[in-house]
Amino acid sequence: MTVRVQEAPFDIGAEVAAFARGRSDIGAIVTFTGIVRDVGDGLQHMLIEHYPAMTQPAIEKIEAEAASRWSLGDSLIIHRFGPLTPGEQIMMVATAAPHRAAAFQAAEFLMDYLKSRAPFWKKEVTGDGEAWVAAKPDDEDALSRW
Amino acid sequence: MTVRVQEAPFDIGAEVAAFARGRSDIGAIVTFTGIVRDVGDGLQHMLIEHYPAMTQPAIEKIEAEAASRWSLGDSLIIHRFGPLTPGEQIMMVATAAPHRAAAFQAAEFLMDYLKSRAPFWKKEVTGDGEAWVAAKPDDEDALSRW
Amino acid sequence: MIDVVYFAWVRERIGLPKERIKTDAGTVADLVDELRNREPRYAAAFADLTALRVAVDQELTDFDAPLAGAREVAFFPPMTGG
Amino acid sequence: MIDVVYFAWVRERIGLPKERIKTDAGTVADLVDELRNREPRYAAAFADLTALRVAVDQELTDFDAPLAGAREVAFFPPMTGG
Repeated sequence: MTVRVQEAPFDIGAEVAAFARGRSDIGAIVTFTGIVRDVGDGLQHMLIEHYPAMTQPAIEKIEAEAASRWSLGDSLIIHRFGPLTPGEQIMMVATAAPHRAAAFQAAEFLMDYLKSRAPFWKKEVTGDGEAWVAAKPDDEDALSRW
Repeated sequence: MTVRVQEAPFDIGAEVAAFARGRSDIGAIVTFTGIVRDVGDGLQHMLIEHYPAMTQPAIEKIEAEAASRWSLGDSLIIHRFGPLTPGEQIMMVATAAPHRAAAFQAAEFLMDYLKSRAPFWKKEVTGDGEAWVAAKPDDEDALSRW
Repeated sequence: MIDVVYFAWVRERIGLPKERIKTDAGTVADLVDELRNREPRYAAAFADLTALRVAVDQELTDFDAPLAGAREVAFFPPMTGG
Repeated sequence: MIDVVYFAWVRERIGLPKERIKTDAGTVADLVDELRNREPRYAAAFADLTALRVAVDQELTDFDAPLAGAREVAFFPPMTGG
């Protein structure tokens, strides 16, 4: 169980390879990677602000909750903060479990909780100015399925 | 949209890195990797047999079905055949989509269909002999949710 | 003439991966009946059709499927991919 | 004395990321009332509590939460991680 909150980029390929390496006790690995989308509205960069004193413990709590619900061989969460340009990777989660259903469900659970319960805020900067990204009602609703 | 059916190992890290590279139009990448589990019953290797004339077109059909159901930026399916030892990676799928729900759903759909509709058969070889892996009723049932 | 291919334990039970068969069978089920009557190893392989799946010309189908124009029929247990 | 921290547009609207406040507020809601009465920028930031979330000592909580023994209160909009 690993949580890393960092400003630096991460190497998705190297992370997944390291996560998968040498596992013969588990049958399934699921990963999710979030990327800064360029939706053609002139996004110059995205600024991710977070609450340093809270971020790491909040994510560890979410991860521990996932581990209590599913039989996980391991899990990994990396989340960046600071300025990011379109195409850059924002964050990733990886879950390892004996079977695919648990690996998928735990990864979706982690994503749903990170979206609405990890203390990050995103601001989009375009040529026209800047705006905070509003939370989506869908994201809050997604928690009710767990 | 890529399908590769191969005997050779693949490099999960390199595959994910290549799949993710240079994407700024999509916000979410989900990957699934299946691994030969060593459940402590003395598994020496797993033999995967397939139906060469059917495998590639059958998987391409499954992939096209996923592309028709979800807005996917891209998808990748790699499935191995031949002898594999515990800890080796059997197969992977990757999906790229604007949002996380579509990427997760498409990856789960692909896995459910690959389990029951792609022409592969697994045989486990232990010190005691060999046995074909039976299809699980759960795997067939999983298709009914789509 | 039609190519008949077998996979996994069906192949092992029948003892060969592929054979070319002269048949006038109208459907897959008719072909199965012909094969069952050949030898005990075929009867054993086709004893329980619920344990088998069939593809005609590399497309999954069912045992009622017609064979007119078909070039290849494959018999195998439920698939275990992924 | 309690540390009060602000994030995202709450921080921008109030104009500072953190301040130390002398207060006898019994709950988060009481503290919000004190802050609203200070200056219009606070009243603006706290105009709609349904648009805000609060953490006490780095734990998410609600506006009824007691402040006895608390060292840090954080106000921010709904989170947008992931």
